[in-house]
Parts: sequence; structure tokens; C-alpha cells
Amino acid sequence: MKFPVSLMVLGAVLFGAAAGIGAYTFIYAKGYSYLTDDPSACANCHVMNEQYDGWVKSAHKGAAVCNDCHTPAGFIPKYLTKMENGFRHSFAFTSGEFPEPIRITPRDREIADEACRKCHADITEAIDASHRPGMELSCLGCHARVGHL
Amino acid sequence: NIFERKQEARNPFYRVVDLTDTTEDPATWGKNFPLQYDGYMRTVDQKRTRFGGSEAVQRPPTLADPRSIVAQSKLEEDPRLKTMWAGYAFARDFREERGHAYMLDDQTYTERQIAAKQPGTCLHCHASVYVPYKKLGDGDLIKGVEMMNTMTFADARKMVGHPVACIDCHDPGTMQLRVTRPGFLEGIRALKASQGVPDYDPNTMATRQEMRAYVCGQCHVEYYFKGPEKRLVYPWGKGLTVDSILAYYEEQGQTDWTHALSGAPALKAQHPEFEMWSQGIHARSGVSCADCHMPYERVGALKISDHHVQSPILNINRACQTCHRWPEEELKARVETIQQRTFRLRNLAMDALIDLIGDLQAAKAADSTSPRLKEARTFQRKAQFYLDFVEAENSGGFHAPQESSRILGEAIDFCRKGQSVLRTAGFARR
Amino acid sequence: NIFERKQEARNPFYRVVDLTDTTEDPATWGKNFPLQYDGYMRTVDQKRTRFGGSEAVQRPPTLADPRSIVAQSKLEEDPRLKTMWAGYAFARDFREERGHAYMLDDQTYTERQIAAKQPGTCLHCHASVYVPYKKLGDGDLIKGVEMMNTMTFADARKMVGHPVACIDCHDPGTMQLRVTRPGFLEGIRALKASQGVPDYDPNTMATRQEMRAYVCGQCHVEYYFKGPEKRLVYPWGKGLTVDSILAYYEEQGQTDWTHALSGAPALKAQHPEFEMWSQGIHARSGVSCADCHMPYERVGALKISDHHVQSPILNINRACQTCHRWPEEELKARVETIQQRTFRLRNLAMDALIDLIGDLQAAKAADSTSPRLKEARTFQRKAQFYLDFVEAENSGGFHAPQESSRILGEAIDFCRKGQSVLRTAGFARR
Ligand code: HEC
Ligand code: HEC
Ligand code: HEC
Ligand code: HEC
Ligand code: HEC
Ligand code: HEC
Ligand code: HEC
Ligand code: HEC
Ligand code: HEC
Ligand code: HEC
Ligand code: HEC
Ligand code: HEC
Ligand code: HEC
Ligand code: HEC
Ligand SMILES: [Ca+2]
Ligand SMILES: [Ca+2]
Repeated sequence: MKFPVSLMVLGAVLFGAAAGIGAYTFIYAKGYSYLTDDPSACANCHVMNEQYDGWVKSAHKGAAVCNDCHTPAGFIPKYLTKMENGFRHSFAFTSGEFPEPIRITPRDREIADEACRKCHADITEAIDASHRPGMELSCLGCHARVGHL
Repeated sequence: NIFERKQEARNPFYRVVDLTDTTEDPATWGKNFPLQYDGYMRTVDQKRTRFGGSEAVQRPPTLADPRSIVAQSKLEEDPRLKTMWAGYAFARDFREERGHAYMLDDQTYTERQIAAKQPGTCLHCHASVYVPYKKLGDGDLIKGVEMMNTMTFADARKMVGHPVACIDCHDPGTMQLRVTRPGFLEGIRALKASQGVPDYDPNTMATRQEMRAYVCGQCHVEYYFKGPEKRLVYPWGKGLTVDSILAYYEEQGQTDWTHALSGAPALKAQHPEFEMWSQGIHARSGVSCADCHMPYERVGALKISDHHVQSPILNINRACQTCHRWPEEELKARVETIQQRTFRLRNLAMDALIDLIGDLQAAKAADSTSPRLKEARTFQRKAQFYLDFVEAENSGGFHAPQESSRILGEAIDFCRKGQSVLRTAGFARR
Repeated sequence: NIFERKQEARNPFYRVVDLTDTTEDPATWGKNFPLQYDGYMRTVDQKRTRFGGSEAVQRPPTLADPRSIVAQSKLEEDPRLKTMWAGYAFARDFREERGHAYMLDDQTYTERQIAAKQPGTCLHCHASVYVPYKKLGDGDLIKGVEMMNTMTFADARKMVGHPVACIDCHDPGTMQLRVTRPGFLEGIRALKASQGVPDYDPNTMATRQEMRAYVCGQCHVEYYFKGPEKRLVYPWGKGLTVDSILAYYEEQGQTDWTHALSGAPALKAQHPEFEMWSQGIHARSGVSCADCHMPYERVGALKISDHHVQSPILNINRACQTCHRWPEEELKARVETIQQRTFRLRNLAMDALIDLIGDLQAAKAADSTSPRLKEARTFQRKAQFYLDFVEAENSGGFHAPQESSRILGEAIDFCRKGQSVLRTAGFARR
């Protein structure tokens, strides 16, 4: 968890709010949806519809919401991540400046990979147990599609 | 019941025995890891797929060969192989390979042992040699292997007791994967050096996903015995493609045998699964051998690696469907489409090679001193090696579909050129 | 800004003009669909990729050929093609293909028009012929096409005014995709019939995903002109593989031209993209031409199909990354690895064919009456068609990597057999 980075971002968010644009979207386009755990809130941005639809079809619909996989464990880290992404995405959404198709960032991919273990630690203990930290297999290597069919 | 499962989950493996670097017997390891052990023991199963698996063939046991069941003979399935390898031990006995449980017996009793005196080096890939090597070299693995290499197979055979075992792939303390085979350690070091990476050691420098292929690369590779000390060498100094391997052999002036009918200095390829896989889209996508041949399976509250190493066609749902959401039948059909194409071209290449050998025989009979013979034999040498590189590779082309077909296409072209050389010299077979 | 985005989201497009089944001019359609029209107009761009795209080559316009820019000449890139096609119009002028905007001019001014008198049939795939056909046959498409086929190219040319246009792929009322080309309607019907599906009509029976390939299959296919009425036929009666297409031609006794140097009755293959694609893993996975060559792009809140039909290499992130999560550079490298392998084998096959032609010339000179000539020419006919099937296919093997290499391997084998026939007869070229 890169705390300083997130703090800087937090700062950026506040500054951004003052500056307007980001925070403007954050409110008008329901960017603050990032702060809730309601998946449909994520879909407030039509650009999230694809993933939302994919999630609805996935085996995880009844099991995990967006934030279960896209935010790290722990209150502070979770909300810092939400802030950072919320701001970045809000900005991207308004400016229209973002790569298509939308791609998960390496950092958020790690977060998702870690998230798997939040719920599946038991079952995967056998395949993780015998390995020094850093040598864990990436769940996404085989299960990249679980969140979104 | 639930309580037990929870137990299992929290502490996946009850360590009931201590495993050390000298614990050879898999049964002992099995006490700590019963689930993996069960799978490991199932490699005795024999089931045939269209191009893989193996068929259990009954035979009357003899003193010389006590096996009552063997795998089908490839020489009988396709007698052209006898002409292709004429004069080499493989023309005497060559069978479909089967599960790991049989590796030691199949090596010990193959008629190739009778056809030619084999060295102790052979055991490197057919037995659990880690402990024996260490013993022999008292503590020094390399010293041990060098000593066993120079023994006769018969003498060396007495020093080993198991097919590949847990200790050959695992660190007894951490259970992490490890490479124990000198042949691979030296081979991969030479390969990496050629790519500008000095002193490469997989056991400290490879990622876990790489290790899931390297442990197999210890044996499923092309190899040769170098020099009188019969050193086991993986010919990777210039790269892993068939082209760079041939270039390496040319540089070494290596010849495996002289073809009995044509007199060509020939090279035999053997099970280059690791090399072929490395040229395919799966390797390129970071998919390792274990992903398909040892897929995870759910047992009780645990996910473990299926230690019943086998054809993925017999386990499509686990081996393929996590990554490919197609129905089993469809995935099977995709594999067989690839294999059928490979097989068709392989048969054309085989006919071409037999033709060239026939032409060489005729030319030899007409004028055994013609300088053209040497030229034509060089083409046979190349065609033989390229065709064999696909023939001996055991996935029927699946590990690298386009590359397999490309190699066969080149083999056919070598035959064409060899035949032209003789034709230009006015040798005409009627 | 966001107000707009939310607007767009609700309201995809405004109809400002009425489109009927006789509205030919794309500019008119463009009033309703400016975004698609903009893309369509961009097919004038010329950018080269390693094996595709096209290069803008300057030339001084002449009266006979007013084009000041053309695509690079493939005959100059590889002069062996002139020998391969000796005696056929293609040996006179053959260029890399470029964007749709040029199709009408490039066809009108190619020197192939001078080398041989071409029929009106040609326009079927190089112009917006739907409205003209309908006019000619007053209302009857088939009658119209039959009439235009028998005209001279020059006369027919006067009746068309645009390259492929909106109306050729779309129903003006619903904007749904539709097949307007008689050649494809008949070809696919014959194919389906051979598979036991009677009276197949894509416009009523195809899925939407199939239509996303069929509209391209209207032109990107192998074809020939049948009989004196110059009927345009897609040779699919026995299937789409190179093998079944050759079988079909043999049954028809079809020959495109007599090879000038060898006298072989030869067959030319032309742009079999649809056929090759059908043998690949993408077709098998339900991935259509439009998915890669007209990927969706987001304009504001709208997702539209990029009507700038072009090489996906120039648009990797939209064309590939929706399905493949690899970086652009990696995806490009994957394509080029496949294309390089194909190219290497294609070059071997080309040399083999040139050799066979040379041998045939020598044999012909030695004894023009030898019955062996006929045999050898049959092999050239086959080798020529197989090699050309990959050479003329425009993806450099990507549409079906293993199949492309398999076909080239067989081409080489046909050359080998042709050469052996002559050798056995004692013809030796020195
Ligand atoms: C304000 C509109 C908006 C809302 C609301 C929104 N997103 Fe996004 N999201 C975007 C945009 C725009 C992008 C593309 C950003 C980029 O790729 O630079 C994006 C990208 C992403 C990505 C991939 C890129 C990355 O940063 O890893 C993830 C994961 C993601 N969103 C998750 C979520 C989740 C979870 C929610 C709900 C908690 C959510 N989004 C709600 C607009 C939004
Ligand atoms: C079970 C875990 C899980 C859940 C629940 C989940 N996702 Fe994801 N999501 C992932 C994974 C894993 C990836 C990365 C996929 C990859 O890298 O192939 C991803 C990727 C994304 C992306 C980036 C697009 C891409 O393919 O890289 C977006 C946007 C996104 N998710 C949004 C959402 C939204 C919105 C929700 C809730 C409706 C949600 N996710 C629910 C696991 C999940
Ligand atoms: C909030 C808890 C939670 C998180 C986070 C989570 N899962 Fe799950 N997952 C579940 C539950 C509960 C099920 C059982 C759902 C069912 O089968 O209906 C499940 C099912 C699965 C399955 C079996 C069904 C299928 O889709 O094949 C896989 C595989 C899986 N999860 C992998 C993952 C991976 C990989 C991640 C991380 C990207 C992840 N899970 C994240 C709770 C979670
Ligand atoms: C090398 C490929 C691979 C990797 C890496 C992998 N899995 Fe799996 N996973 C599988 C396979 C194969 C199955 C199906 C097992 C079966 O059907 O018995 C599976 C099944 C599962 C299931 C469903 C078990 C059940 O039957 O309910 C869960 C949950 C799961 N994996 C989670 C994870 C998590 C979490 C990780 C990362 C720590 C992970 N997997 C890493 C291949 C993989
Ligand atoms: C993407 C999946 C995949 C990967 C990765 C893979 N294989 Fe295979 N392998 C297959 C398939 C499929 C077959 C064909 C099995 C058949 O024909 O029954 C096969 C066949 C084999 C065979 C012959 C099996 C038999 O039943 O006769 C061997 C040996 C083998 N592979 C070893 C390896 C090695 C060693 C590696 C890694 C260097 C590897 N494989 C990587 C899928 C894979
Ligand atoms: C570099 C590792 C390696 C060495 C060294 C090696 N083998 Fe093997 N052997 C294998 C592998 C892998 C297979 C299974 C794949 C196959 O059969 O192609 C195999 C299969 C066999 C088989 C069963 C299939 C067949 O060919 O009938 C026999 C018998 C055999 N080996 C004998 C020998 C003999 C004798 C030697 C020594 C001259 C030897 N092996 C040396 C790796 C090796
Ligand atoms: C110590 C050498 C050695 C190692 C390490 C090894 N193999 Fe093998 N493997 C063999 C030999 C030898 C055979 C042939 C046995 C026989 O035919 O008697 C074989 C056979 C096989 C077969 C054929 C089974 C069948 O039914 O035809 C497969 C598949 C296979 N190995 C895959 C693997 C994979 C995957 C790995 C790594 C996880 C691996 N092997 C590691 C030596 C080895
Ligand atoms: C030919 C190589 C090979 C042999 C022999 C072998 N294993 Fe493994 N084993 C593997 C591979 C590959 C993995 C997966 C490791 C990873 O993902 O890092 C594995 C994983 C394991 C694990 C970790 C949990 C799991 O299932 O993934 C245990 C425990 C294990 N093996 C026990 C054994 C035992 C006990 C034996 C002997 C009976 C044995 N292995 C023989 C290759 C082998
Ligand atoms: C861990 C993931 C994974 C596993 C397991 C896996 N594949 Fe793949 N497969 C891939 C990837 C990645 C590609 C490359 C295409 C892509 O990037 O999507 C691919 C490509 C393919 C292709 C197309 C390439 C070609 O040569 O035509 C086939 C067919 C295929 N896989 C079959 C199989 C089969 C059969 C199995 C099981 C024996 C299998 N795969 C196991 C990930 C996997
Ligand atoms: C999976 C993606 C994919 C599909 C599906 C596909 N193509 Fe392609 N196509 C490619 C790629 C990649 C190339 C190589 C482009 C290059 O070399 O620049 C190509 C090349 C071409 C070219 C030559 C383009 C040039 O720039 O010279 C034509 C024409 C073509 N395809 C037509 C078709 C047709 C018609 C279909 C359907 C019948 C089709 N393609 C299906 C990916 C695809
Ligand atoms: C069945 C459809 C079809 C017919 C009929 C057809 N073409 Fe084409 N033509 C194409 C396609 C598709 C391309 C682009 C792909 C290629 O160039 O291989 C093309 C490309 C061309 C080109 C540009 C590239 C080159 O070859 O220099 C010329 C010139 C051309 N055609 C002339 C003609 C002439 C003259 C005729 C009539 C004798 C004709 N075409 C008939 C479909 C057709
Ligand atoms: C009416 C006939 C026709 C139809 C329909 C058609 N094409 Fe073409 N296409 C051509 C011709 C002719 C050319 C060559 C133009 C030239 O070189 O002047 C061409 C060229 C191309 C090229 C090469 C562009 C370049 O830069 O080299 C691609 C890619 C292509 N077409 C793809 C497609 C796809 C995808 C479809 C369907 C969505 C399609 N075509 C439909 C006739 C057609
Ligand atoms: C060579 C064939 C071809 C030509 C010519 C063509 N289109 Fe399309 N068009 C397509 C394909 C393929 C689609 C995707 C349809 C689908 O997915 O069902 C499409 C989709 C569309 C759509 C639906 C929205 C979208 O973008 O997916 C519109 C509107 C459209 N085209 C307008 C036009 C206009 C206007 C022209 C002329 C300037 C034109 N098209 C020329 C092939 C063509
Ligand atoms: C609509 C989905 C889709 C699109 C778009 C797509 N692919 Fe694929 N691709 C697949 C599927 C499905 C497979 C087969 C493997 C599998 O089942 O995962 C595959 C396989 C492949 C393979 C391995 C097969 C082989 O022959 O080696 C390569 C390489 C590949 N794709 C490259 C590309 C490139 C480059 C593009 C863009 C020009 C592209 N793909 C566009 C879905 C797609
Ligand atoms: Ca086997
Ligand atoms: Ca082009």
C-alpha cells in the first residue's frame, strides 16, 4: 500500500475540488458513487456498463461487489483507493481522455489479485502455503474472467 | 464433515514425517501429502487418445523382459520408421510413451538396450537419481552424475530404485519446485548465456510460473551424449528452435549414427517437448506444462495440483476450461484438427524421406564414389532431423501448430533438394 | 462536456434525409450517419505495415492511366512472380492492394486490362453495382448481373460511379447488413447444399455475427468466370479448403491459362481471405472480419463500427485488445512471428516451383512429345494453385497460421513429385 502516493492524491482530490472540474464530475456525474459499495452506483458511468453487465453474468454476482475486488482490505487503504480512482476516473470521464478498451491498471490488478485471497484463502492455502512471499501465483493468470463474463 | 474440512483448510498438510534431502521414497513423502501421492500413483493408468495417451498391450513376460503389459509399438503402426532409422537402435524397438510410473522399467527392458550397449547416463531422465548422484559424488551432484555417466547401464541401474519421485522436483523443506537435473541446469545456462544473461541458475532466478515448465524441461527435451565421458548435453547453445539446434550440432560435428541404407551421417531427435512448446503461443502467453498436464483440482476444501500427469485430453475440463470457455467436445476437436493437419504433412514428409533414401541407395549402387552422394546425404541428414523433430515431439503438433507444419515443410524441401542433386548428376531410379 | 454525453447516450442518430433502395451516393447516406461516413472516407489513407497496408508510390499520370499515386508493385518486390505466372495477365501488372476508395480506379487502370480484354463481370467486386444491376435488369438483380457480365469492361464501366458503398452492405430502411452480391448468394448456397442445408439464403438465415463476415465474403474470395457468359462463380461446391476447391476445378475441367514456359494448364488463386479465415481459429471462435477490420470505436457515448476498413495492425488496441489483454507491441510481434514463418516457407515453395518450371522447360526442349510432360505439368498445376492460395491471400498467413503452412508444405511436395517424374524419365537439367 503506497501510503504517501495516496495521501498526495487525497491532496489532489481536495485541490481538484477547489479547482472544480474533477470534483464537479465527482458530484454531477455521481463520481462519489465510488464511495459507496453499491455496484449499480459504479454503473452511474455508462463506461462502466460493460463491466457491470459482465459482473451480473458472473458467478460472483451473488458473492462479491465491485469494491470487494477493486479496493484493498482495510478501511483507510480502501477509501484512499476509492478517492484516488474516483478522482482519476471522474477526471478521465469528463475529459474523455482514457484508453479504449478500458484496461485495469497494474496496481489495481494487484489489488484484485489480492482480493481473491480475501475470500478464497482457505481453498488456495495449499497452492500458496509452500511458497515464499512474492512467489505466489497470480490468480488472474487462470481466472482473469471471474469478475466479468 | 465440516469440522475436518476446516482443519484441512487451516493446515493443509499434516506433517507426520520429516522429509530430508535424502528421503527418496515417494511413499514417505506421501504420508505428509497423501492427496498428491494418490495422483502420482495413478500414472499407471493407460488410456489412449487419438494421438496420445497410450494403449495397454499384453505380452508374455520373459526372463529378459518381465513386463506383461507394454505400450503399442510405433514401428508396427508405421513401418516406414524402420527405413527412416535404419541402422540405429530405434529401428529395433520404439513404443508410444506412457505414464511416469513405467519410466524405469520401459527403459530397462527396451530392446534398444540389446541393440546397443547403453551408458549409465540414460538414467538421468528415467529414475529418481538425485539421491544416488549425491551419494556417488559424496555430496557433489555434478561429480556424482559424471561418475554414473561412465558406468554401464547395468551397473548404474543397480544404484536407483524409483521412477521420477517427489524429491526430483521438490525441495523437501519448503516443497518449492526445484531443478535437480545437471543436464537442464547446464542447458538453460548455455541458452541464457547466448541471450546475454550470464551464470543463470533457475533455482534462484526463475519465476514460479517458469519453474512450472522447467521441472518438466529436465527431461522432455532433445539431448545427446557428448564425447567418451558420455556427458548428457542439451543442444541449446544457439537457441531452442530446430534451426539453431541443427546449427549447434553442425558446429560440434555431431553425428548420432550412420544410416544403414544410404550411408548418411544422421541425427536423431528425441522428445523436444520443451523446445517445441517454447515456440508456441501458450509459452508466449506464460502458460506452463503444469497448467495443462497437472491442472489444479478441487479435493475437499483444497485446491491441489493433480499429480496424475497425463494427456490433457483426458482431463479437458480442468486442463483447458478455466482459460477457454468452449465445450469439452469443441476443445477436443480443436486439438485434433491441429493434430490431423500435422499428421497429414508428417506423412508426406515421411514418404519424401523414404524416396530420398531410395534414390541414394540407387545412386550408391551406380557409383559409390560420386561426390554427389555426399551432397545428397547432407540433405538427408537435415530432412531426417527436421522430420524427426516433429515425429518425436509428443503433442502431435499441438504445442506449436504453425511451427510444427513449418518444420515439416522444410523437411520436404530438403528431400526435394537432395533428390535434385542426384538427378542433376544423372542418377535416375526406375 | 457531460450534458452532451448524456444526450448522445439517449439519442444515437438523427435522420435528416430519406434513404431508398436507389440511393447510391454514400455522401447522401453520410448526412444521416456522418460518423460512419467519415470513417468510410478515410480509406484513402495509405500506410504500410510489415506485410500489409500499402505504400503510396508516385508516378507521372498518363492519358491511359491518370493515377498519380499507386500502391507498390509486387512483381518488382519479387520478380519470381513473373515466372510463376508467365503468360497470364498477372505477370504484366500486380500490386499490393490498398483502401476501398481506390478499388474502382485501380481496376480500371491496371495494365491487366491491356494485357487481356476483361469482361463487365469484373465490376461485381470493384464498384457499387447494386443499383446499376437493378436498373439493367429492371428490378431483377440476377438478370441485371447477367447482362453486365457479357458487356465489355469499358461499356459496363460507364454504368457505375462509386467504389463499394453503403447500399452494397446495408438495407437503407433498417441499416441492417445484407448481402447484395449474386456471386456470394450462389456460392454460399452451393456450399450449404454440400453440407446438407438446402436453399440457403444469408439475408434471411444468417446470424448477425455471420453477416459481419458475409458482407466481406461478397468479394474477398477465390473466383472464376464460368463459360462464354462469363458468369462469376465462387468454387465452393465441395467445400472451402484449398483441397476441395481444387477438386471442384478438376471436376469442372477449369483452366485459367496455359503457362508460357512449361505449357502447363494452370489455375490462378485470388484473394481467398474468406476461405482462409474459415479454416482459422478466429472463425472457429466466431470472430468475424468486422471484429478486427471494423472494430467498435467510442465516439462520445456512442459505440460505432469504424468504417475506416484497414489493416488491424494500424489499430491494434481496438481491433485486438477487446479480446486479448496483451500490450500492443506484443500483439504486433505475435502477428509478425506468424507472418515471418509463412513468408519463409512461401519463399522455399516459390523456389521449388521455379525449379520445376525450369525442369519442365528443359524436358520440353529435349523431347516435347514425352508422356511424362503431362504428368509433371499436372504437378505444376497443383503446386501453382496451392502456393498461390497463400501468396494471393492477404493476411500473410495470419487468418489461419497452421493451415497456411500446411498448404505451402504440400505445394513443395507437389514440386518434388513433379521433378521426380522428369528425373525418372531420365531428363536431367545441368
Ligand atoms: C465518474 C464515472 C465513473 C464511475 C462512477 C466509476 N467509474 Fe470506473 N472508470 C471510469 C473511467 C472514465 C475509467 C477509465 C479510466 C482510465 O482508464 O484512465 C474507469 C476505469 C475503471 C477501472 C480500470 C482502470 C483502473 O483504474 O484500474 C476500474 C477497475 C474501475 N473503473 C472500477 C470502478 C468501480 C469499482 C466503480 C464503483 C465503485 C467505478 N469504477 C465507478 C469512470 C467511472
Ligand atoms: C470477483 C472479482 C471482481 C468483481 C466482483 C468485479 N471485478 Fe472488475 N475486474 C476484476 C478483475 C480480475 C479484473 C481484471 C481483468 C483482467 O485483467 O483480465 C477486472 C477489471 C475491471 C475493469 C477494467 C477493464 C478490464 O477488463 O481491464 C473495470 C472497469 C472493472 N473491473 C469494473 C468493475 C465493476 C464496475 C464491478 C461491479 C459491477 C466489478 N468490476 C466487479 C475482478 C472483479
Ligand atoms: C467477497 C468475496 C469474494 C471475492 C473478493 C472473490 N471471490 Fe471468488 N467466489 C466467492 C464466492 C462466495 C464464490 C461461490 C459463488 C458461486 O459459486 O455461486 C466464488 C466463486 C469463485 C470461483 C468458482 C466459480 C467460477 O466463476 O469459476 C472462482 C474460480 C473464483 N471465485 C475465483 C476468484 C478470483 C480469481 C477472485 C479475485 C479476482 C475472487 N474469486 C474474488 C467469493 C469471492
Ligand atoms: C494455473 C492455473 C490456476 C491458477 C494460477 C489459479 N487457479 Fe483457481 N482453479 C484452477 C482450476 C483448473 C480450477 C478447477 C478445479 C476443479 O474443477 O477441480 C480452479 C478452481 C478454483 C476455484 C473454485 C473451486 C471450486 O471448485 O469451488 C476457486 C475459488 C479458485 N480456483 C480460486 C483461485 C485463487 C484465489 C487463485 C489465486 C490464489 C487461483 N484460483 C489460482 C486453476 C488455477
Ligand atoms: C496449453 C496446454 C499445454 C501446455 C502448456 C503443454 N502441453 Fe503438453 N500436451 C498438450 C496437449 C493438448 C497434448 C496432446 C495430448 C493428446 O494427444 O492426447 C499434449 C501432449 C503432450 C505429451 C504427450 C502426451 C501423451 O499423452 O502422449 C507430452 C509428453 C507433453 N505434452 C509434455 C509437455 C511438456 C513437457 C510441456 C511444457 C514444456 C507441455 N507439454 C506443455 C497440452 C499442453
Ligand atoms: C534427456 C532425458 C532423457 C534421456 C537422457 C533418455 N530418455 Fe528415454 N525418454 C525420455 C522422455 C521424456 C520420454 C518420454 C517421451 C517419449 O517417449 O518420446 C522417454 C521415453 C523412453 C522410452 C519409452 C518410449 C520408447 O522410446 O519406446 C524408452 C524405452 C526410453 N526412453 C529409453 C531410453 C534409453 C535406453 C535411454 C538412454 C540411451 C534414454 N531413454 C535416455 C527422456 C530421456
Ligand atoms: C525425470 C524425467 C522426467 C521428468 C522430470 C518429467 N517427465 Fe514426463 N516422462 C518422462 C518419461 C521417461 C516418460 C515416458 C515413460 C514411459 O513411457 O515409460 C514420460 C511421460 C510423460 C507423459 C506421457 C504420459 C502418457 O500417458 O503418454 C507426459 C504427459 C509427461 N511425461 C509430462 C510431464 C510433465 C508435465 C512433467 C513436469 C511436470 C514431466 N513429464 C516431468 C520423464 C520425465
Ligand atoms: C515431475 C515433477 C513433480 C513430481 C515428480 C512431483 N511433483 Fe509435486 N508439484 C509439481 C508441480 C509442477 C507443482 C505445482 C507447484 C507450483 O505451482 O509452484 C507441485 C505441487 C506440489 C505441492 C504443493 C500443493 C499443490 O498441490 O500444488 C505438493 C504438496 C506436492 N507437489 C507434493 C508432491 C509429492 C508428495 C510428490 C511425490 C509423491 C510430488 N509432489 C511429485 C511437480 C511435481
Ligand atoms: C492458463 C491459461 C490457458 C490454459 C490452461 C490453456 N490455454 Fe489455450 N490459450 C491460452 C492463451 C492465452 C492463448 C493465446 C490466445 C490468446 O491470447 O487469447 C491460447 C490459445 C489456444 C488456442 C489457439 C492457438 C492455436 O494454436 O490455434 C487453442 C486451440 C488452445 N489455446 C487450446 C487449448 C487447449 C486444448 C488447452 C488444454 C489442453 C488449453 N488451450 C489450455 C491460454 C490457455
Ligand atoms: C482476428 C482478427 C482478424 C479477422 C477475424 C480477420 N482478419 Fe483480415 N487481417 C487481420 C490481420 C492481423 C491482418 C494482417 C494485416 C497486416 O499485415 O498489416 C489481416 C489482413 C487482411 C487483409 C490485407 C490487409 C492489408 O493491410 O493489406 C485483408 C484484405 C483482410 N485481412 C480481409 C479479411 C476478411 C475478408 C476477413 C473475414 C473473412 C478477415 N480479414 C478476418 C486480422 C483479421
Ligand atoms: C470476386 C471478387 C472480385 C472480382 C470478380 C475481381 N476482383 Fe479485383 N480485387 C478483389 C479484391 C478482394 C481485391 C483486393 C485484394 C487483393 O488485391 O488481393 C482486388 C484487387 C484488385 C486490384 C488491385 C491489386 C492488384 O491486383 O493489382 C486490381 C488491379 C484488380 N483487383 C483488378 C481486377 C480485374 C481486372 C478484375 C476482372 C478480371 C477483377 N479485379 C475482378 C476482388 C475481385
Ligand atoms: C465490393 C467488393 C468488396 C467488399 C464488399 C469488401 N471489399 Fe475489401 N477490398 C475490395 C477491393 C477491390 C480491395 C482492393 C482495393 C484496391 O487495391 O484498389 C479491397 C481492399 C481491402 C483491404 C485492404 C486495405 C489495405 O490498406 O490494403 C481490407 C483490409 C479489406 N478490403 C477488408 C474488407 C472487409 C473487412 C470487408 C467487409 C467489412 C470488405 N473488405 C468488403 C473489395 C471489397
Ligand atoms: C463493406 C461493407 C460496409 C460498407 C460499404 C458500409 N458499411 Fe456500415 N457497417 C458494416 C458492418 C460490418 C457494420 C456492423 C453491423 C453489425 O454489427 O451488425 C456496419 C454498421 C453500420 C451502422 C450501424 C452502427 C455502427 O456503426 O455499428 C451504420 C449506421 C452504418 N454502418 C452506416 C454506413 C454508412 C453511412 C456507410 C457508407 C458511407 C456504410 N455503413 C458502409 C459494413 C459496411
Ligand atoms: C472477438 C474476439 C477476438 C478478437 C477481436 C481477436 N481475437 Fe485473437 N483470438 C480470439 C480467440 C477466441 C482465440 C482462440 C484462443 C481462445 O479460444 O482463447 C484467439 C487466438 C489468437 C491467437 C492465437 C492463435 C494463433 O494462431 O496463434 C493470436 C496470435 C491472436 N488471437 C491474435 C489476435 C490479433 C493480432 C487480433 C487483432 C488483429 C485478434 N487476435 C483479435 C479472439 C479474438
Ligand atoms: Ca503417450
Ligand atoms: Ca494491402
